[in-house]
Amino acid sequence: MPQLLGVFEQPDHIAAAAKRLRDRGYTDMETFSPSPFPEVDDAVDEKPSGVRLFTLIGGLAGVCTGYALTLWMANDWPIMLGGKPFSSIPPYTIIAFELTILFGGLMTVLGLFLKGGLPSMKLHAAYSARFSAEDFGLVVSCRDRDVPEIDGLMREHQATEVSLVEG
Amino acid sequence: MRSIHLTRSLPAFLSALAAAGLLAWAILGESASHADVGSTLVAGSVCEAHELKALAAEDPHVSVEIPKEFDKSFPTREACLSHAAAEDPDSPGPLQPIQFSHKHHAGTYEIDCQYCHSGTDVSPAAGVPSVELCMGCHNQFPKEYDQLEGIRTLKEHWEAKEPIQWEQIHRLPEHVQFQHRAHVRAGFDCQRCHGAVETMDKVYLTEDTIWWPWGLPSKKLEMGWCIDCHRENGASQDCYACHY
Amino acid sequence: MSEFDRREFLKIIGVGAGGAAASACSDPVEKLIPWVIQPEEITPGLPVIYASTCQECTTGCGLHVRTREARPIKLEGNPEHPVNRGALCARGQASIGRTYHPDRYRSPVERGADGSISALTWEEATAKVASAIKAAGSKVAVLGGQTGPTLSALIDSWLDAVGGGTRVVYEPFAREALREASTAVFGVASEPIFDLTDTDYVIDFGGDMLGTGASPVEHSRQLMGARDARRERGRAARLVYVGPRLDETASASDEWLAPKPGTEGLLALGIARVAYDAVRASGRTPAGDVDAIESVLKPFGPDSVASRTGVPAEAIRRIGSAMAAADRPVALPPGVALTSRRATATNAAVLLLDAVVGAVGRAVTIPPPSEGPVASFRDVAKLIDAMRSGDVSVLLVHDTNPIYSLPPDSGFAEALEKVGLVVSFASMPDETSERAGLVLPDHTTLETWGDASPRPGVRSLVQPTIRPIFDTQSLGDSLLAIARALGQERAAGLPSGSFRAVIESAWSDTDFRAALKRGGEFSETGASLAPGVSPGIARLEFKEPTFEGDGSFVLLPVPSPLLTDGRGANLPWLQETPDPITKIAWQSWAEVSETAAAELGVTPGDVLSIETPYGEAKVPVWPRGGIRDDVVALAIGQGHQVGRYASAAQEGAEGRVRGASVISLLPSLTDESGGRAWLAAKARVTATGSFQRLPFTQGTDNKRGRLLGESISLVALAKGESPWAPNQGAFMAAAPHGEEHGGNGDASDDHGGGHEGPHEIRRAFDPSDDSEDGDPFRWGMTIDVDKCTGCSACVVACTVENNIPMVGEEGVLRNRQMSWLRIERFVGDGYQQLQTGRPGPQNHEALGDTDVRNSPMLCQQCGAAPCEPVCPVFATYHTPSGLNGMIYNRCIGTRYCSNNCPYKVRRFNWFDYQITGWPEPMPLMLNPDVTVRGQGVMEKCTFCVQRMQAARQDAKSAGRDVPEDGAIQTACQQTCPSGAIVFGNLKDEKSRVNTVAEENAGRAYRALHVLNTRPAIQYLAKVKREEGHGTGHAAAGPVRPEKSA
Amino acid sequence: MTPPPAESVAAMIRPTPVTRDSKANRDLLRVMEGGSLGYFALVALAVGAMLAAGGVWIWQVYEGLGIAGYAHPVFWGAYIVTFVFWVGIAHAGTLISAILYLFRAKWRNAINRSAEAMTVFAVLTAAQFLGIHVGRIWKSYFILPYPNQRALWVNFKSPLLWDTFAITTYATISIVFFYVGLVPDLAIARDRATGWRKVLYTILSLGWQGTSKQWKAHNRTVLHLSGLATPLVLSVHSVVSWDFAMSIVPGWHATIFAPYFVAGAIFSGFAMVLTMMIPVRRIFALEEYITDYHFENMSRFLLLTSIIVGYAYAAEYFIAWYSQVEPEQTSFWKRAFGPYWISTWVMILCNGVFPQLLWFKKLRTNVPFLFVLSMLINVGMWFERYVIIITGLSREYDPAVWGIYTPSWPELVIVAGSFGFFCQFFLLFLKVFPVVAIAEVKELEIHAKAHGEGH
Repeated sequence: MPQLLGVFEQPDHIAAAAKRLRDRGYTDMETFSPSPFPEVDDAVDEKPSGVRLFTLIGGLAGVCTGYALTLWMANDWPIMLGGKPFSSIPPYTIIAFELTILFGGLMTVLGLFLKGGLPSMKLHAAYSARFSAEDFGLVVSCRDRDVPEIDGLMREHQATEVSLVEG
Repeated sequence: MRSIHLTRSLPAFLSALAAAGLLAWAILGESASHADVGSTLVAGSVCEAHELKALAAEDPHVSVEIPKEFDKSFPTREACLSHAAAEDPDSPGPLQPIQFSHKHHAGTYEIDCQYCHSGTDVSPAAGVPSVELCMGCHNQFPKEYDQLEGIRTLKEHWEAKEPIQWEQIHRLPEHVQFQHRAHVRAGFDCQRCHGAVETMDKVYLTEDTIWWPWGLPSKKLEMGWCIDCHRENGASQDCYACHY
Repeated sequence: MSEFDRREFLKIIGVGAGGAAASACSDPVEKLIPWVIQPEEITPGLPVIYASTCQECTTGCGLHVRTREARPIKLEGNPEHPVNRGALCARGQASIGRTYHPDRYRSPVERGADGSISALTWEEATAKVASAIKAAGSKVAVLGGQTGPTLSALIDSWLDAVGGGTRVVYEPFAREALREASTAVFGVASEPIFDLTDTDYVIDFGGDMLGTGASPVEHSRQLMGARDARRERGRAARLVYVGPRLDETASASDEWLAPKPGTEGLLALGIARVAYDAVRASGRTPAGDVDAIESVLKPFGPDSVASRTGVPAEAIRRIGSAMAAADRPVALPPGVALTSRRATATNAAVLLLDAVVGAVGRAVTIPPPSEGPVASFRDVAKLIDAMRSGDVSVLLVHDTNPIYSLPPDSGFAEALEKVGLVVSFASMPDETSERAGLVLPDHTTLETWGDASPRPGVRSLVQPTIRPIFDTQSLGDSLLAIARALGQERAAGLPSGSFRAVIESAWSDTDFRAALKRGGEFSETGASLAPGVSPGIARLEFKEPTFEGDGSFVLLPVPSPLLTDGRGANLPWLQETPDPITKIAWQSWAEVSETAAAELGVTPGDVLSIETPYGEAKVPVWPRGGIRDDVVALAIGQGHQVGRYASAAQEGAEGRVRGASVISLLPSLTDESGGRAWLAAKARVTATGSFQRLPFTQGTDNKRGRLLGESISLVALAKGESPWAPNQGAFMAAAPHGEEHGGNGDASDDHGGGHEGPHEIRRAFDPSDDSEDGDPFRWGMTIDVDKCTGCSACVVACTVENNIPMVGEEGVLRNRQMSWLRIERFVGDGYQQLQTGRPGPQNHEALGDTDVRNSPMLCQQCGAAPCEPVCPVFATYHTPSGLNGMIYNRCIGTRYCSNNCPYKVRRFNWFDYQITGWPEPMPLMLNPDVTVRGQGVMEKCTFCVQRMQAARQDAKSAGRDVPEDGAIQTACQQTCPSGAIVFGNLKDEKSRVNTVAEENAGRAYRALHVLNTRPAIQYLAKVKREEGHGTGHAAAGPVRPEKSA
Repeated sequence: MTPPPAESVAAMIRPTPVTRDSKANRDLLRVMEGGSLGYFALVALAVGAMLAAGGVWIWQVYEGLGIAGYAHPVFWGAYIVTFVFWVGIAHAGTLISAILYLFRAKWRNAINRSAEAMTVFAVLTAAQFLGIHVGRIWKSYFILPYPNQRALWVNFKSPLLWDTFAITTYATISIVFFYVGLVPDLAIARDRATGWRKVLYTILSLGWQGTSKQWKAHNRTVLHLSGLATPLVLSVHSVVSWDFAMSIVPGWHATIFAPYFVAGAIFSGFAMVLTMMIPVRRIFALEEYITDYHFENMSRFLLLTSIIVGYAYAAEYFIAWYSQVEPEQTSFWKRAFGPYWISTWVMILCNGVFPQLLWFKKLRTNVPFLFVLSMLINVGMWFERYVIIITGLSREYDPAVWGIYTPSWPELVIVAGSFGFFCQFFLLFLKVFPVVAIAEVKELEIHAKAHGEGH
């Protein structure tokens, strides 16, 4: 199954191209961009990334752990200190807060890995150093006979070049 | 010295005897009844004598010879065995300067712990008996007991007015102030912490580990182990109870 | 924690019988070494207490030696002993260290001509002395300090036995002038005994009776009992002090007069004259020769005396009539510092005053002359001549250190060269023993037998409480051995047994065992005389003393309350304890008045050169208000060259002198009757321009009006309501002294607080809030600032009881001293003082001002302790009994607790003091009940929790579930001579700690209570009895001119 | 359906032309190449300082804290001062990356990378001092709430424990944040590097290739981390300030402390960024990326925070006077005119007065001036902590035991060593990681290009 790689120089061009191709039913596509451009990413798939959920779960876990830890430990062996109550919420809130941040942050990174498909062992065959320079790449898989149409569409959207990806 | 040496390797010695006995029986069959001198076993000490008698008793074919001077009832067989066991390097616990057997004293003769370790009920420290105290009894015992190395060492110390340097087995860190009297008063057996000393020839630190809910062990004489017992019995959990 | 620990005791229990300390110390810790023969009375783990007698000075206080496993670990006063009644002074507390001192001679030693040291056996040593004595014939002399009667008698008979020879008793601080005076006034050659019990008017003519007097412990107890604030409704004693310097007694006095040094006698006569007239007017007649009295008193009218002494005539009249009117007045004679060349006359004048006001036979009793030799400076002079002229070929020195304590001018050092053989019996090296050809080291008090008879009716015993640590022998036994070595015929005259036998035979008239148990034989009904004034008094002439030298300053040699005549200098516990007045440790200082300092242009620490015709000394200066402008005062005791702690060896400078010795500046002069005159030189004082930082432990005596060392006037006290009630929180004490000290009121209004202060606290104080409900205890303390004289006995007691290390001079220079208990000394209420820059130490004393508050500061065991919540690991916490616990082995050393402690009573182990600071065999005196702290942990006062735990166990064993009140005594409380400290259970209404506080509710306050720390310690404010007098400071008001550096 | 004409397919199969790299890549990757003699001299200096400090520290552990200048009652000294100082420095990084990110302040792109790096290194440096200052480092694990056989936990009421949690959290989060931002640039480096760097970057870049999924997740992650880091950065220095504010020491016990410390932290952090970036920009000729415009924005921040800090100083004195509490008054009087007056005036001048010059645009844009000023501010901020801690402790409630503390030379060596410790990491960072966030810089470039073409 051939893959066509279109190279673009501007984000809105590739975005438009991607959109157009998807309308024509070519859904199996991937983009490479040197910098973050939401329009490009959304053109491929406008569903928001699921990272937010990870952060939420992490944060909640953190705050619970924080209060549970402090309250339990303070009462497992209650020791009098300066006439203060054993379960004194205000100081424990600080611990809970810090743990919220900690767990939330770590979970977020986990989200990045899972949702971003990282770490990935091998790079895409079509990927090349130019895409970490200034060029944008759009890879589309299609049936042989659709090649000319896609080629045409890409050039239509000012693809500087279109080529077949080997292997 | 030979007797001492033999006694020290008592287990080996006994198995050798048994082997010899079987061999004799196999070869000579009935004729073993009038066995020749070669297979006669000669006791080198009272303790050996005890063992040989025992052997002869259970196997009439073994011929044993007990020289007159060793044909005595003291030291008793129990004494010999305990004495031997107390210096068995393979059994747990450190070797003490004297082959003293708690089993023999506290177990067999049921001497109360506090007879020797006096003051436990009135003092924070459990006293270690003075040489004088040991001699108090051992002076009255028949001379034959001197065949035991331990007894001789004891008497040497007594002559030289030299204190005996025992190896400490139950040892708390420097920053722990333990009150024996409090625990004795509360009616705890010594065994609660010291293990069944009356069954040990050579005293050692017995294994007693408690497990915390979070899956960590606390070994005997570690703080957690003390705390656990204190909680169980509603004793003080004030740090000042032990640390000051 | 540290390797060297309380287990050290178990390790060497055997020593009690085995006598192998040295070897045992090197055993690994894991060894258990029991006794060979276990003494009846000893149960390992429990203390055994033996009664004995303190030999640190000649007062002869009774001791309770607390031993563990046959090893003394603490000295306590013997409650049955009539002299000290259970209390003990700082010196007595520290004297336990002599036995464990690292400097001690390990065995007899011989010093070769080339100064080489070689150890001897006792046989050799004894033989050498014997042969020397044989050769010397009667050219033998014994020079020694005051000893117990039995030993003294033995020495005499020994001298006869070995072929005659001279014996000289020498005590640097002997009160010969007093004896002579008593001879002159009463015709009885003995030292009068002064009993302040129930006195109502006391005047001390420079004796510093509470600090360095004849019997400070006893006098503190008696005086403080007599002037207890609770008796103010009745007639509590007034204390008037006469002397050039604000010392301990002056600080405690109600009125302080500072006449020209040496004219105290004249002042006494002036007062006596006024009193005499009043007495006669009231129809009484003093006992004795009235004509003699009148003839003596005639020339001393108040006005002439006023002009001669510089004391206002009004004061003389007032005091004179007050003495006459008083029910039980007493006047005390001057002490060492004021023994001028007319000391006999001065003492006589004071005794005369006593006779005039009828104190003799009541507060003052004259014991019959004591048999046996008495200290005499004249004899010392004779001996020196004899030595110089080669009439002494063998000199035996015991219990004294003449090379240090005799002025160089006396020529003793040179004369010593002429002596063939000098034998010293010192137990540790001192300047004299360093020059001895032979040293036969004596036992220490704790190792030897002996006895003492402080006064008629009181005989007390010294008994050994530990096997000799080193190869030493008691003086008595050494003498007997020497005599025997000389051959039978000589020894025949002497007792045959050991010295112990000698003691027993001397006590054969009593039940020896009973005496041993009690510590001696005490019958208060000692034979004493109440003679009238004898005509002999007329022989004395009363006029101003003369001084040597042309300096403009009178050189005042002050006995140190800690180092005495220098014998305490090698005890680190005393060196590290700050001087009660100046709060300086480990060093010498020169006191001059601030005006004088200003003229000299010096500030604290600038080194002065003090020059007399007899020598020069360079000493850093400590300018203060509480001293006459024409006086420079130096404390006796420092300036040693020998001794690990006495010299600068501690700082690594072997052989360098620590501080300066005032004795080297003094002439070898006598008063009119041959006693040693100390106050005899004038000094030329100049600034050298160099500077030496003084190891101060307290930077300022200005409490800035904060609620720390409070005082209250009788007026305010009579009003009844406490100015420090919890609902009046303020940093400034709300004007407690009524109008005449209104300054403080202003202060509180000016500087925050007052009644409408922002730190107002409405919560009343209830001790039961501060410990667990289930717990029967809330430990607390009541400290009476009015009773505290600042003597620092408690500080040393605490140090010894709790294994507190010494940090040495460098340590103190960085405020790193470890003492858990310090005595803060404040003058007046203070004021907000806004200096700029880096001001030096501050002093706010003033002549005539006795408003000095000595306020012991220790952990307040707060109910709401700021230190507790900030510790991340629970190393400090609140115990169920309301203590503020400190767990050393949990501490990781963040030191946050100390930052958060407003009282700053926490100490930190900056180094591993315990190991590095405790050379052998000192660790043997560690208290096994107190954990030894290692490097990097915090420590602080625990209210002697080890004693509580022990007492609670004992109570339980005895079937009670709580120890009864008083069963637990903290070390500081136990030793306090004036009974200022009361410890007990605050939850128990009837406990003394509560009752004392209630009875004194009017003056009870809690330090800095506005911080709402809820301290467990209640202070009782000092009482100002004499409005107008003794308040020179308050008169100046709180806003004094800035004294900023 | 018919297959495509063979020739058209053939026409498409041609070797891809050699890619022309972007200028940003070339310029910014060049920084990492080689290393001058001067560079290695600096490294040697930094490492040397650190080793010296390490030696002294080992000695201190062996001998005892006594070798430091502590004097009763001043039980906290130069170590805690330096701890707070470094924690403060750590704040600029997170602030620049997180807060400015949330505010969409694009100018941050030029400096956020190095700022984040500084954050990480500064936190690590600060953490050292928690260990250096305790009396028994070998027991300091007691402070962690780990399950143990003693059944004994820790005291969560102690500000020191809050500290422990805050610092560890902050270290973790800032490291994570730093790395996440780094990944795309590491990919850029990977595509161009050779030899060991190739291997290193291949591993570190996790196979990043800028696909839409990756960028989506990445944006989201950066957003959330910024959201979390912003309250964190504020909390951390508040907690540090509570170490003091929660106590009763006059001069410490103040409600103003948390905001006051946070402002101070940001202040010192920005100063440190300037101190580091000005030479870097000069040496590696990055004027094009780190422009005067960036520096001016930073100096605006300096001005703002300096005003806040100055206001805090003033407020402290006013409250001390207004409270009419004598110990407070005395404490603050001593601060300004007592033994430590020099430190105090250094602090007031460097932090409160000099930065006011930034009102002038001429000076804001004068780089050498900014460099000198930032240096002064660093000094001033160290002294601020010194003044607060030492003067507070040396003049407390009991006048009888006031004390004077002066740092001893071992302390100063260790303090100096901490700078070496920090700098060695920063120098290493210069050579191993892109000093500017290339991808983000490029984002702007590409936009510019697009709009340049008149859309």
